[in-house]
Amino acid sequence: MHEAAALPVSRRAEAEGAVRPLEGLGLRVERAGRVLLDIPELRMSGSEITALMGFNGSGKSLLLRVLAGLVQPDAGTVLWAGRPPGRERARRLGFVFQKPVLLRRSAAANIRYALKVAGFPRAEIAGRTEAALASAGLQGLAGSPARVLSGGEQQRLAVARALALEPEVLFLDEPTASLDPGSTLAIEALVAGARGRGTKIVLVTHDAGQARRLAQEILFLQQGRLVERASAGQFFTGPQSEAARAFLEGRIHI
Amino acid sequence: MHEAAALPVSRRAEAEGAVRPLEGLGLRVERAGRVLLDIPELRMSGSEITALMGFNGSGKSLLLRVLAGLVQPDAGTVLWAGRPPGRERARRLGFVFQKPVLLRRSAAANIRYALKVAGFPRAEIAGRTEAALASAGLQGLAGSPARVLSGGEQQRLAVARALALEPEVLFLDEPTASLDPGSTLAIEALVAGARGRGTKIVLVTHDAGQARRLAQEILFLQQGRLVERASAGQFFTGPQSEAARAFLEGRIHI
Amino acid sequence: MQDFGSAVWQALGLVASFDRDLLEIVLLSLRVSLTAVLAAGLVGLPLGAVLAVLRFPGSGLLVVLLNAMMGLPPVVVGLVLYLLLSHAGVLGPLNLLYTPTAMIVAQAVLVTPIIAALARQTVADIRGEYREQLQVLGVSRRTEVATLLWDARYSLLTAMVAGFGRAIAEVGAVIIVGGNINHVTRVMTTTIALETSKGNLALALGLGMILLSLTILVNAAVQGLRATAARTAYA
Amino acid sequence: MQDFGSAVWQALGLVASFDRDLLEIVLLSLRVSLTAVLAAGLVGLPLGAVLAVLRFPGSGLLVVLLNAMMGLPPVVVGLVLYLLLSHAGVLGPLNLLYTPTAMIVAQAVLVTPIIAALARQTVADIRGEYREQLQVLGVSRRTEVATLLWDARYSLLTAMVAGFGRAIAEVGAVIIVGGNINHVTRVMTTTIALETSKGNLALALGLGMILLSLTILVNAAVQGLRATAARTAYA
Amino acid sequence: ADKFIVVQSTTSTQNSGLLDELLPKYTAKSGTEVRVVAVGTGQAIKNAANCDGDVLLVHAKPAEEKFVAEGGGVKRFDLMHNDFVIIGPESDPAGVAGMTDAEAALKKIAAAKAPFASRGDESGTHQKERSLWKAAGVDVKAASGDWYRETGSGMGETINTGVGMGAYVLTDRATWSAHKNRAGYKILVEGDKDLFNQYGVILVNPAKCPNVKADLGQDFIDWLLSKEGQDAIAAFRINGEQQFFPDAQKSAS
Ligand SMILES: Nc1ncnc2c1ncn2[C@@H]1O[C@H](COP(=O)(O)OP(=O)(O)OP(=O)(O)O)[C@@H](O)[C@H]1O
Ligand SMILES: Nc1ncnc2c1ncn2[C@@H]1O[C@H](COP(=O)(O)OP(=O)(O)OP(=O)(O)O)[C@@H](O)[C@H]1O
Ligand SMILES: [Mg+2]
Ligand SMILES: [Mg+2]
Ligand SMILES: O=S(=O)([O-])[O-]
Repeated sequence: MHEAAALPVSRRAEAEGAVRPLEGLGLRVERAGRVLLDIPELRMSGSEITALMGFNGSGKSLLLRVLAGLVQPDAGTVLWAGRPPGRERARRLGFVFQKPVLLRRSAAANIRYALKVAGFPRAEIAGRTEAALASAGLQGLAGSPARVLSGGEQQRLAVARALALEPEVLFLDEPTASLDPGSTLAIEALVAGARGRGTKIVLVTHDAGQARRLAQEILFLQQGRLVERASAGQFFTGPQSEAARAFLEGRIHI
Repeated sequence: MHEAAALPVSRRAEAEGAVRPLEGLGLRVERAGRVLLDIPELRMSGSEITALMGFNGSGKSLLLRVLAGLVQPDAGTVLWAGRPPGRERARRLGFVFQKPVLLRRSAAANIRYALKVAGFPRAEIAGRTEAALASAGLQGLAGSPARVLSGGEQQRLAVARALALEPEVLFLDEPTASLDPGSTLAIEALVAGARGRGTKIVLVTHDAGQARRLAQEILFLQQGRLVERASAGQFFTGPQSEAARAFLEGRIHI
Repeated sequence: MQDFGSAVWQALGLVASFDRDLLEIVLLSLRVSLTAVLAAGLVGLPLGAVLAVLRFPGSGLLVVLLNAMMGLPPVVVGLVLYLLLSHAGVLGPLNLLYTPTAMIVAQAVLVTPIIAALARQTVADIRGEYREQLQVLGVSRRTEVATLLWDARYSLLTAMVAGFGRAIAEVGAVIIVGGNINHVTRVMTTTIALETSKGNLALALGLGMILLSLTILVNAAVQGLRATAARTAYA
Repeated sequence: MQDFGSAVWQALGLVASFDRDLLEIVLLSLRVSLTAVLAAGLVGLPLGAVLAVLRFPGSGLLVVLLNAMMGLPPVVVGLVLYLLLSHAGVLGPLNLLYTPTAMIVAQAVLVTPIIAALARQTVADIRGEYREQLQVLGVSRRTEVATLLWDARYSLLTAMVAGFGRAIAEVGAVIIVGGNINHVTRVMTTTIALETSKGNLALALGLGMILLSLTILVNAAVQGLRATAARTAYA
Repeated sequence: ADKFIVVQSTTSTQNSGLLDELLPKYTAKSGTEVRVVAVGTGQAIKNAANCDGDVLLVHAKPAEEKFVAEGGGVKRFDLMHNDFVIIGPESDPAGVAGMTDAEAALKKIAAAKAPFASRGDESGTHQKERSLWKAAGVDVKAASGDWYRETGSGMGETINTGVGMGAYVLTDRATWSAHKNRAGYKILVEGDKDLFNQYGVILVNPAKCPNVKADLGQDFIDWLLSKEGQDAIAAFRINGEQQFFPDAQKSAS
């Protein structure tokens, strides 16, 4: 198993842009009497792209929400660089939901809004918006209402919006599920670029190829439990758990 | 190019379950001054699975809506078995949207509702609902509110609901985009089974593997225009248009 | 200013003394307004939903009219009903003038457009999400209306509650068709108007407080219902 | 029954004769009610949105109270304001009693809870969709409220229109704090009440028709604005 | 005019049209605008007691005298009188038409259990009606909700209601004369000296209410009591019939 370097977490380290691990301790979420998440210990490297994989309903999206502080777990704590992610952390957070949520504004206005809220200097906003749209191939649709864009265009817009914020931590929930093959590769390149600039990325994907191309670390969930944690190389060549093997072989689980 | 057998369309032929072609003549849709769809002639075989492919925003979802009668084109006519699809056709139609729409009810109630509306005999509804849920691996979630299901579970529920209606024509808009590999194969098997029972299926997908596994006929759209129509074998081995080649090679389009 | 303090005392005193006349008035208020709101909901909710669902020539105009009818002046509604129900009117033979039934009708007329207009907006909002799905299921207009109403039920409660507020607080229409007749058609608001005209401002205020407390109780009951109602399968 | 026909004639006659007094009354009605609704919207929309956004101990109770306040009886509001604004009251020195300003305040008090309660529901509905996205963007509560109000603006118009209907049709509160003084605080509804008490039922009805036509015009203008408003980027 | 006073008044003076006739004359002469707030008797006195008016003009003598005695007003002047009448439907189920004895007429109405609409609002009119019932020895309280119907509203509204239910109504003559919703109703009983209806006018006490425009208010009262004002009152006609009879010479009480 791959182990992220244990870090003495300090403001200094943070300020220097050192790697920031993402941790979860004793995470537990129950709803309607069903245990949806039960992860005694979770540790992600701070510098790599971590892919979260697992069957539908295994709790990937829920875990992302818990890690991002959107869902308060019934038990357990989440630590970003050793500290619980407070409200002020939102400015350092990027999140692309499985179902992108776009405001009732134009594509460009959606990005402008996010930049403004994040406190980017007024003078930079127009330029950054334009660049973000172009990076996602949406130049031509800048003025279109975001909510009439095609499914794939919406997803690209959501990714572009999250990346435009240059977050420290970026959660991507199946960000290319609706993209055509070329767009998928283009978005992957953007994601890899963000990692290069020091963003910690957690990616949910069902696309083994994508995980292999992008991730260094794989977490495999089954029924809300973390059943495997491995480096990408190890995971795709020799998965340890029967569930992960079944998953990768596309064995019929339902 | 593959040509669907030209059919003398008649009520008799319909009653006998003969193949029913899907046609579009002079279809044109404009919005906000942009031409979104411009297809002088469209003809799909009545017995095969037709895959619609194309870059994001090329008009696939829009074309499905036009064919299903959900969007009235600015010009042109749609013919199902030679006749425009009227309101009464709804009972013969299945449609899975790119973003599934589930009612604020339990998973089971969503299927029951559809069956009731379609006029299935009361006595059969419980049994059919159970079978549909099981086919999509959702037995355990029958009573869960549909809208708290995971993204993949929701998509499976939407597919199960459409298939439960045993429609004559079934439109599937990226029905496995959020599914894990095993579920994807399972759903593909269900779709293939429906075709075996005589359902005409039009499938939008970005997954070339899926198109190859399921479809006999491929339509390739680019910027609202039909640029290629071919049998699956022909399309994947030697696409005629430059756009389709770029698409299949995953060339960066954005 | 001592009127405020005095009002509180009078209200408490009235409630404590459990005045028979007051009880009669309170019960009639509740009976009239709750019945009127139920009737208005029975008409207004489907009407609003139908207007949200159907597009036909003139439907835009109808929506404008409906929205405008939220501003029906109670006195005018009262007058029209008075003219219809009076002995000289076409409905005179029904002998409904100066009965609680006439008051119920008046309030229902006032409240129906409110519930319908608010329901139209609420249903239109949820319909944005449901429309195409219901269409592909081949749902009839009638079923579509029923489905949208059912699935928006928790939001629609606010429309009903707004209608109830309008009804229970209303005085102009009920005083004309009810006549504010002691022991027959006297309700809280007409009593308050009467005490005001007598210059019994503190008593009027005290009655107002009682009325408001009643309204709060009704709302709390509705809210409680909403919260405890099996929200299973609703998300 | 001839009163209806007679009412139509009187209404037409009044409009045709372009009565100066009538014009004055109509303009005051519009001025008072439009101002009151704008003021109520300024307070009620953010208030409703804040209640939709914030959860705190007692927020459920506050929602119940707000919903109940849609049933504030106009006479009671009028009385309370009267006692405050009266020369014997704490605000007496402002000399606002029997002025249009007092009427505006009275209507605003009545209408604010209506707009707030309806806005709360509308904003809560759209927030179900936006909440998590705004949270990950690190939006402050204040910005969240502003964003939700802005993005729900077309639906919120219905709340504003409901408030306007309530205000323009209202008589109980304005007659107490305005006094229905000829040429000073006489509005359409108080005129209708006055004519009714004089037994001029046809004239009262005719005035009611004119009032309703006005309300329809205002609603049509709002609807027109909504339709022609650049709906770009809104879908 | 920027000079104005507020008069708290009951509805009969306004609804009958009397004030519409008087006030422009006074304003033309004095340059003072007179703003009338017409409400129920009790409310008018209460408003005046709260200093929300400069002049009080009502018709409930005992209440007016109490108001002055408590320091709310400076002085009460008789201004004018008219009379009360009993109106009823043409069918006249109790057969009181033409009677001049109010007490007897009420007795007949009670005996016939014919519907009677009472204002039931403690107004001057209502107080007069109650004293008549008392004199007639009828316990109307027991009949309330049955044939005796307390409408709890103003004079005009009570007439509307009475007309709507075919009930007898006691009203001041002026309000009835100006009332348009008559539906075949007629004055059935009139002329009893018990049906006398005295109006008074009072300046609100500036010693208690510093905001009161005592000079302007007193000037208005003086004018009403002057020959000019009294003549104007006498000149007011509805359908050619005099409605109010000036009687200021009896002076203050
Ligand atoms: N109402 C509208 N107004 C303006 N543009 C629209 C409207 N509806 C759709 N479009 C545009 O039409 C184009 C085609 O949309 P469509 O959803 O059909 O694409 P698609 O081929 O399904 O794409 P994807 O693969 O992303 O799902 C998109 O560029 C979209 O922005
Ligand atoms: N509020 C809730 N109440 C009950 N069950 C819930 C609730 N929220 C989520 N669930 C359940 O929790 C499970 C995990 O959901 P989650 O969305 O995390 O799955 P996922 O791994 O992201 O799946 P997918 O691959 O389909 O996106 C699902 O089975 C879902 O039905
Ligand atoms: Mg998920
Ligand atoms: Mg699409
Ligand atoms: O003065 S009255 O209000 O009794 O007409």
